[in-house]
Amino acid sequence: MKKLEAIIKPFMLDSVKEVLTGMEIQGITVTEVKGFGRQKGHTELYRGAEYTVDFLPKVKIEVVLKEELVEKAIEKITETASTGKIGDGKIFVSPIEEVVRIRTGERGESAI
Amino acid sequence: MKKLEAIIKPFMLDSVKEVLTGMEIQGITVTEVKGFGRQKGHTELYRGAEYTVDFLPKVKIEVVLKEELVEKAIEKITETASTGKIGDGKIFVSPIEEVVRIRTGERGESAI
Amino acid sequence: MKKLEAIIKPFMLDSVKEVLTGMEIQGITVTEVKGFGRQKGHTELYRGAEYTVDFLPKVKIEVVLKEELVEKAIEKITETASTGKIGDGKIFVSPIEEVVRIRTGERGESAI
Amino acid sequence: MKKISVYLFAFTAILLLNIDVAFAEDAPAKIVAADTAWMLISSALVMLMVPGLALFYGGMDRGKNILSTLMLSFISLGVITVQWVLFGYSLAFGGDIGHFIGDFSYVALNGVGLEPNGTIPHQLFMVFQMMFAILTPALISGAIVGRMKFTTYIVFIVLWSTLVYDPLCHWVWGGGWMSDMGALDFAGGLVVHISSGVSALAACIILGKRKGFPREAMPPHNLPLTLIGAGLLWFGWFGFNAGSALAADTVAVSAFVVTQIATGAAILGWVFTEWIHRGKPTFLGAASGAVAGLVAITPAAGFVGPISALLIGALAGLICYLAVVAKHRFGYDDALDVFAVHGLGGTVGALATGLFASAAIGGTDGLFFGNPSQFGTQFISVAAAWIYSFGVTFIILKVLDATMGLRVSEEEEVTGLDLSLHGERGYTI
Amino acid sequence: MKKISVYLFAFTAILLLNIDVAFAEDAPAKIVAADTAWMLISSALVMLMVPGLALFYGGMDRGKNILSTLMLSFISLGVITVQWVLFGYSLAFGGDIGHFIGDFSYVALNGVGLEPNGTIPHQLFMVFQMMFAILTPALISGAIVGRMKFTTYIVFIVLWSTLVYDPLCHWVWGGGWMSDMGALDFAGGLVVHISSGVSALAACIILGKRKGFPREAMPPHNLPLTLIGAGLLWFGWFGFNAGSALAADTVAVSAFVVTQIATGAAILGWVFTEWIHRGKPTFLGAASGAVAGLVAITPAAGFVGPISALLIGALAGLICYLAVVAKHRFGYDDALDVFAVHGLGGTVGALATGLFASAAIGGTDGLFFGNPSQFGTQFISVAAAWIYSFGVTFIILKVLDATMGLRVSEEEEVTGLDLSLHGERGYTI
Amino acid sequence: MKKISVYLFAFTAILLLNIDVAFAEDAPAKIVAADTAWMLISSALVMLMVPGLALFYGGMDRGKNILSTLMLSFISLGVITVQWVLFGYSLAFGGDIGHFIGDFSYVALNGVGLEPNGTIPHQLFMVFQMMFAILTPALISGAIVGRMKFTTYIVFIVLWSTLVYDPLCHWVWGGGWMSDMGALDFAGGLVVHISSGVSALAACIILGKRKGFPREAMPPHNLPLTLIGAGLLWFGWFGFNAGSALAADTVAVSAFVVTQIATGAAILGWVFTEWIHRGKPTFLGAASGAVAGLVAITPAAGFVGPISALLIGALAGLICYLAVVAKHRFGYDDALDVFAVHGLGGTVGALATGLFASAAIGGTDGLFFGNPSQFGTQFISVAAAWIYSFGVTFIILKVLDATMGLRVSEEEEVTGLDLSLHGERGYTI
Ligand SMILES: Nc1ncnc2c1ncn2[C@@H]1O[C@H](COP(=O)(O)OP(=O)(O)O)[C@@H](O)[C@H]1O
Ligand SMILES: Nc1ncnc2c1ncn2[C@@H]1O[C@H](COP(=O)(O)OP(=O)(O)O)[C@@H](O)[C@H]1O
Ligand SMILES: Nc1ncnc2c1ncn2[C@@H]1O[C@H](COP(=O)(O)OP(=O)(O)O)[C@@H](O)[C@H]1O
Repeated sequence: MKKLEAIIKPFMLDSVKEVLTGMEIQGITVTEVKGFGRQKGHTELYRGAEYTVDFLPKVKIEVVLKEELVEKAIEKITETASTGKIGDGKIFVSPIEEVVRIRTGERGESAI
Repeated sequence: MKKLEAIIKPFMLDSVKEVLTGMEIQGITVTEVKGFGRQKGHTELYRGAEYTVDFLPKVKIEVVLKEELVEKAIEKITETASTGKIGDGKIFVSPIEEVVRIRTGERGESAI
Repeated sequence: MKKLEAIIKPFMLDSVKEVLTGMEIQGITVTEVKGFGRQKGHTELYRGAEYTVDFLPKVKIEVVLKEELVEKAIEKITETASTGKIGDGKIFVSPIEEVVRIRTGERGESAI
Repeated sequence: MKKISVYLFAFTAILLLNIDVAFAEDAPAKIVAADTAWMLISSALVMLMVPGLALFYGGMDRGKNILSTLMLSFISLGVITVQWVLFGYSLAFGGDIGHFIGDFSYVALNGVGLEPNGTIPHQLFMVFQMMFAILTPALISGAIVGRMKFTTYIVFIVLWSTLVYDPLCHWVWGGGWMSDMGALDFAGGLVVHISSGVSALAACIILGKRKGFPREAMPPHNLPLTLIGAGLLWFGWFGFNAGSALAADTVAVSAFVVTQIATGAAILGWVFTEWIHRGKPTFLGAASGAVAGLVAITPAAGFVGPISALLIGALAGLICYLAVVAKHRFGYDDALDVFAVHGLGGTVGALATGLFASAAIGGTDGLFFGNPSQFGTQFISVAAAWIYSFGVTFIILKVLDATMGLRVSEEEEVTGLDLSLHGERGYTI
Repeated sequence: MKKISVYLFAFTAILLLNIDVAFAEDAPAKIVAADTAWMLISSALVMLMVPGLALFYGGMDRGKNILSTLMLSFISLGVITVQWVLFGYSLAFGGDIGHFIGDFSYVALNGVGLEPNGTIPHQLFMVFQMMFAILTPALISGAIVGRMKFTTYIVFIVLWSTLVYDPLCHWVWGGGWMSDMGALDFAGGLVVHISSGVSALAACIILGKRKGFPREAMPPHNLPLTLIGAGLLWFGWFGFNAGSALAADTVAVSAFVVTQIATGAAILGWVFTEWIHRGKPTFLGAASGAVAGLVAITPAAGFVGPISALLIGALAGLICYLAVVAKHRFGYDDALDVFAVHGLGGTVGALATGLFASAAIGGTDGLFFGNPSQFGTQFISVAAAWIYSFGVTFIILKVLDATMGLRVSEEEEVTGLDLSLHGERGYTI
Repeated sequence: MKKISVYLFAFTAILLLNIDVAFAEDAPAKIVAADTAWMLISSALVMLMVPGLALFYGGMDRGKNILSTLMLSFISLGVITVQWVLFGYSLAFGGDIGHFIGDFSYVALNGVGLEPNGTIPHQLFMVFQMMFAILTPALISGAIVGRMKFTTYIVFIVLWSTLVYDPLCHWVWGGGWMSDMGALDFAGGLVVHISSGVSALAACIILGKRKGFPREAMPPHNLPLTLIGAGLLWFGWFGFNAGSALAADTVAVSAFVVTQIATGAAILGWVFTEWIHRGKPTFLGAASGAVAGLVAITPAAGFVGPISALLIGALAGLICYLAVVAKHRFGYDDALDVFAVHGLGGTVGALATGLFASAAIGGTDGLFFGNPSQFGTQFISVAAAWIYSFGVTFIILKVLDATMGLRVSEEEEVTGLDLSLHGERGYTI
């Protein structure tokens, strides 16, 4: 089992959620994060003073899924969340050794 | 060393924290997240219009711990956070290769 | 590729960001979290009643980077974020199997 | 003849002048524009206290119940406005029946027109009093936030207003037995604060504690809202207290001045007591102290002088703080401390009126000015207001519990009433 | 001789007394301090409605546009204050030209001094009216939040004020054709609410929908702000309606009382309709109902009695709720429902004035009191206000669209106007 | 004989009538109800400015200090109310000692009763002035938020009020040397704004910068709060300025009107300057501009006409914006720009009064109306207020620094004062 962490632009959340649920993916966890990267921040004004805000609002989507779904999910997310502009974000894939469904105590792939 | 990520219902946080600290677990990191899963969202009203909110407030608990504690922690969390109702959440287990305590620079299990 | 997760004190964020970008690190994702650990919480007052707040505001910094940068990054973060006082936080290192840049579809180290 | 005609004329002229003067001073039958202006704005000020109260309470409650808490106050502006028009005003101020309640002569505001009532139009008096009637049940809501059924709450405030507020109002201001007895209650220490505060105690005992209380911390979710509320309450209270003079006269000025002084002193009373007790001066303490001071001076305004007000205020801050702390001993869950602040604050004020009242200010002396009997009168009226409010509220709620049910389900409570009862959330920031 | 001198004296004395009395009662040329006091505070109250409106709207909008939404109201306090001083007041209240518009006699407040205008100084009348002129364009802003260019908006409100508000104001209150015709509009049902509400409809049609509407949910981001706004609006509205009597007299009292009653009833009207329709009583519904009631009673205040007000309010709550629901059928994106609440609420009120007006209250009877022609007059004035407002607003916006452009870029809209237009964010908590 | 008696009578009658008239117009010894009504509400309005200020400041500060910032203003309502009752009023308005300070005749409000003082009861004058005394130290707090010890702050405002405010107030309004000299300060440009603004400068220099300033960005944490504050300030300012007429007369109207006009113009002055300078019109700029305009018109209201007010406002917006920008050159950390807005805004207003004052409005001409000496007088009074305020504040703070300490520990500052000093947090959403 793998975990996909996709850092995307906030307004892409709904579309990405839709393509994922369109696959056999049943669960998603979303966190509001702030990102710093190649995309420049913006300047804000405060009584005539200008200051730079480096961190931009991003959304992190975490999905744990079976190995066989990984490639397809990456593809779908990439397709959907890409605007072609810098700052579209990243997907990180990492190993998950065990999954437990709290309600039932089920383990492994059936618990996803 | 392993990381447990438990996505649970927000009002379970205090109880879960208690059982974990009741074991030899000394540190916990908590994040407010929004979850989407088998549990249905709810409808909200806005001036006579009804709309569905898919994402439900959840809490993510992250604990890094020694391998030998993993099973017990899973058990305790499962026991405590389960209401038997859909949406109780998941536990994900993943490998941690190194831990560093910033204050002292200590590494490995003693740094947890 | 590895992921470093550093849980640090909030007011250290700017300095840590600076040392990381001073290395070849191009991207960082930041989350506001609440931490529970050896560091005691504080008491708050509510109309003459005192109650303890266990969870302290912390910041989680996530950086995905090439293996060869890991040691240096750990060192820099440890140096910068350490005040010598309890509660300075932890760094967790975990494996990342794949990285995808959403904008271009690039994979692997070049996508970081 | 000429002589006579001269005298006659002089007499007539003097008579005319006298009539004119008399007219201005005594005649109840002439509208004075300045008094009308002052009572218009005073009525508006008291209305503003209702959203003020909503915010004061809302900020102290948890975020998942914020809208529900605001709603408990706000809906009173709808429900009691209509109740008052239809029959509430009549019960309170209609023709006296047995010194206990008004008759139905003013039902649907029949006969309540623009003719003078004192120096202001009758409808203006009616609407000023309406604002008090709206505010009072809203005060109770602070005790029962987070767990009461909204439907039952609406029925409750209609019944409570009809069976508790309207009679009490009649007793004190509508020509009932308390005014006969000479009890002093300038702007509603008994009618508004003791009635709501003691009823709040009954309500939170019957309703039971919020799930998790007192184990779980329930810190205020947005204290800047509470400041806005406190500010608007204070501002509006000038209309409440100084408006109760029903004229822009020296009584109004005196009431205004002591209101300000007592409130300032009560801030210090609460904050310093807490500072000594807990080691820190809290912002919520300052805001709470202000409200405690406003409550305590309410019955006394118009009867006491500035230095008495200073003492009453400081005392109210101290006592209400101690009452809030003591709550935890007794174990009832008066969520936002309505009993401690309004019930006890009102009691402090009503009794203090019997001590500090000075004939030089409002025509009646209290114990400290040589008239101990006034303290006795005040004591009786306070006791009566406590017993009546507690008893009738208890019965109303027991009946509602048996018929409609008082509490929401546990799941609704845990989810938060905003979502479960109103289908809304306070914040989507 | 002596006799005569005595009579002469008596006569003179009586004459003097009479003059004095006449002076107080009839002469239009003397400033009355009580009326001045009331109109000063009323003017301040109407000013407060502008920040009140900003908050009412701001709380309902999304967090990324909160400052932008506040700004659309707040900037009107700058722009229209200056417009009104320079020429707006003159266009509305200067010497009549063809019953359509005022002349330039009062440009730069030339000739608008402290001499009496009725029983208050002329400048006081001017500043009271200024507050109305400021508020009205701000009302429109609720329809177009989240997508309009700020520069264009500023030009728009100057043009709209000059070409729509000032003429309408002249027609109704400045001696224009509507007042000649006998149309009743006590405090601005036509001038303020229909004009802004119908113009809002035109504006949101021309401007187009917000990106994502209606697919994407756009829930209110901070409803406690909306409560603060509703509270301040209600409070300020007492100055708006009762202040429109221009004196602290019984007309003001009557207007005040019906304002309170209609608003209370409208809360219930909206909340219960929604409760039946959707199964839950919402807080936003209560706040919206209050505003609907305030709007609907605006033209009727001063002309109708308390029970009529109760009916008008309840009806307004019901109708405005249904209108808000119906919006989704028609597909325009009136973001914060300005048309439904102000356009239709104002229409309900203006027509209801033709039904419920009673000569016993304000000198004119409506249909229900035996004078059907008044309803006809009201209908004509409503129709004219609709057509004129819609038409002129349509033309202004089409011209601005062609010249300056109306909408921000898609990226600016997605980012949120706070950051993209103002370089600020509402919250950094 | 008869003849004589007739004449005698006629004479007496006429005398009586004359007295009556004289009474109404000139005699200082009769309370006028309309003036009382206006001053009651004006006093309430100025009180409301204190929570308004708290919110205005609070919204601009960082979230970790929100309650602390609110508290600095709010506590003044407690502390200065008591100070004013006990001796502050006496120092300011007691019998004159050497044109410098009042004596102790009014200590504990001894002798301050309900008898007329002008056309209002003495206590009403006292309480109206009390509100000014409360607001002024709270204004200073904006400069020192986030780093001052609360205990020291309380001692500071008592000392400052006693040693700076009360004397200055006496100089200008209590019969001191500035009023002798003919300096014009209608509602407190010198007494309130220059005194607090210049003292704020002294305070932030002595106190030092906030940790991290100016390297670290410290953006406002909740600008909607700032809007609420600005709205309440503006609303309350009508009581502050128009109430300073102490009567509901044409002077009050004139002061009201120019207050509105200058404020509107100042919004535009600030916003357009910023727009040109930084490319974007900010919401905070609009709110700040409003306050700058209100400050600048404060000394001038009652003395200048509408078009002068338009110019003064626009100028104030422009100058205060530039001053805020210039701050960064000088390097002191006036956190919320009290010096730029109140110190310089008040100075602009006080000097502009010497330019724009017109005898036709307030009885005195300024330079532009042919009386250059008035500008000189204004200049001297401004200079004196600057020097006195800066000097005495400097000494007070140096003494407090040496005795109690001024600053919190670095850890407390980093944690935030809400938690470290008050044991509370603003938000738990
Ligand atoms: N190495 C990294 N580790 C963690 N997060 C990263 C990393 N690189 C990028 N991110 C996240 O992805 C977001 C987008 O990255 P950015 O460099 O701006 O654009 P792009 O993805 O188009 O190259 C960043 O804001 C940050 O949140
Ligand atoms: N595959 C998944 N990946 C990430 N998070 C998940 C996944 N499945 C569930 N979750 C998280 O767990 C929560 C509970 O899941 P849900 O399907 O509603 O109920 P249950 O855990 O009882 O099956 C979700 O709201 C979501 O936050
Ligand atoms: N085992 C752990 N798992 C997850 N997070 C931890 C763990 N231990 C510590 N933390 C995080 O690190 C923070 C600091 O830890 P703490 O024990 O207070 O101090 P120190 O790092 O100095 O030992 C905690 O607040 C928590 O967020």
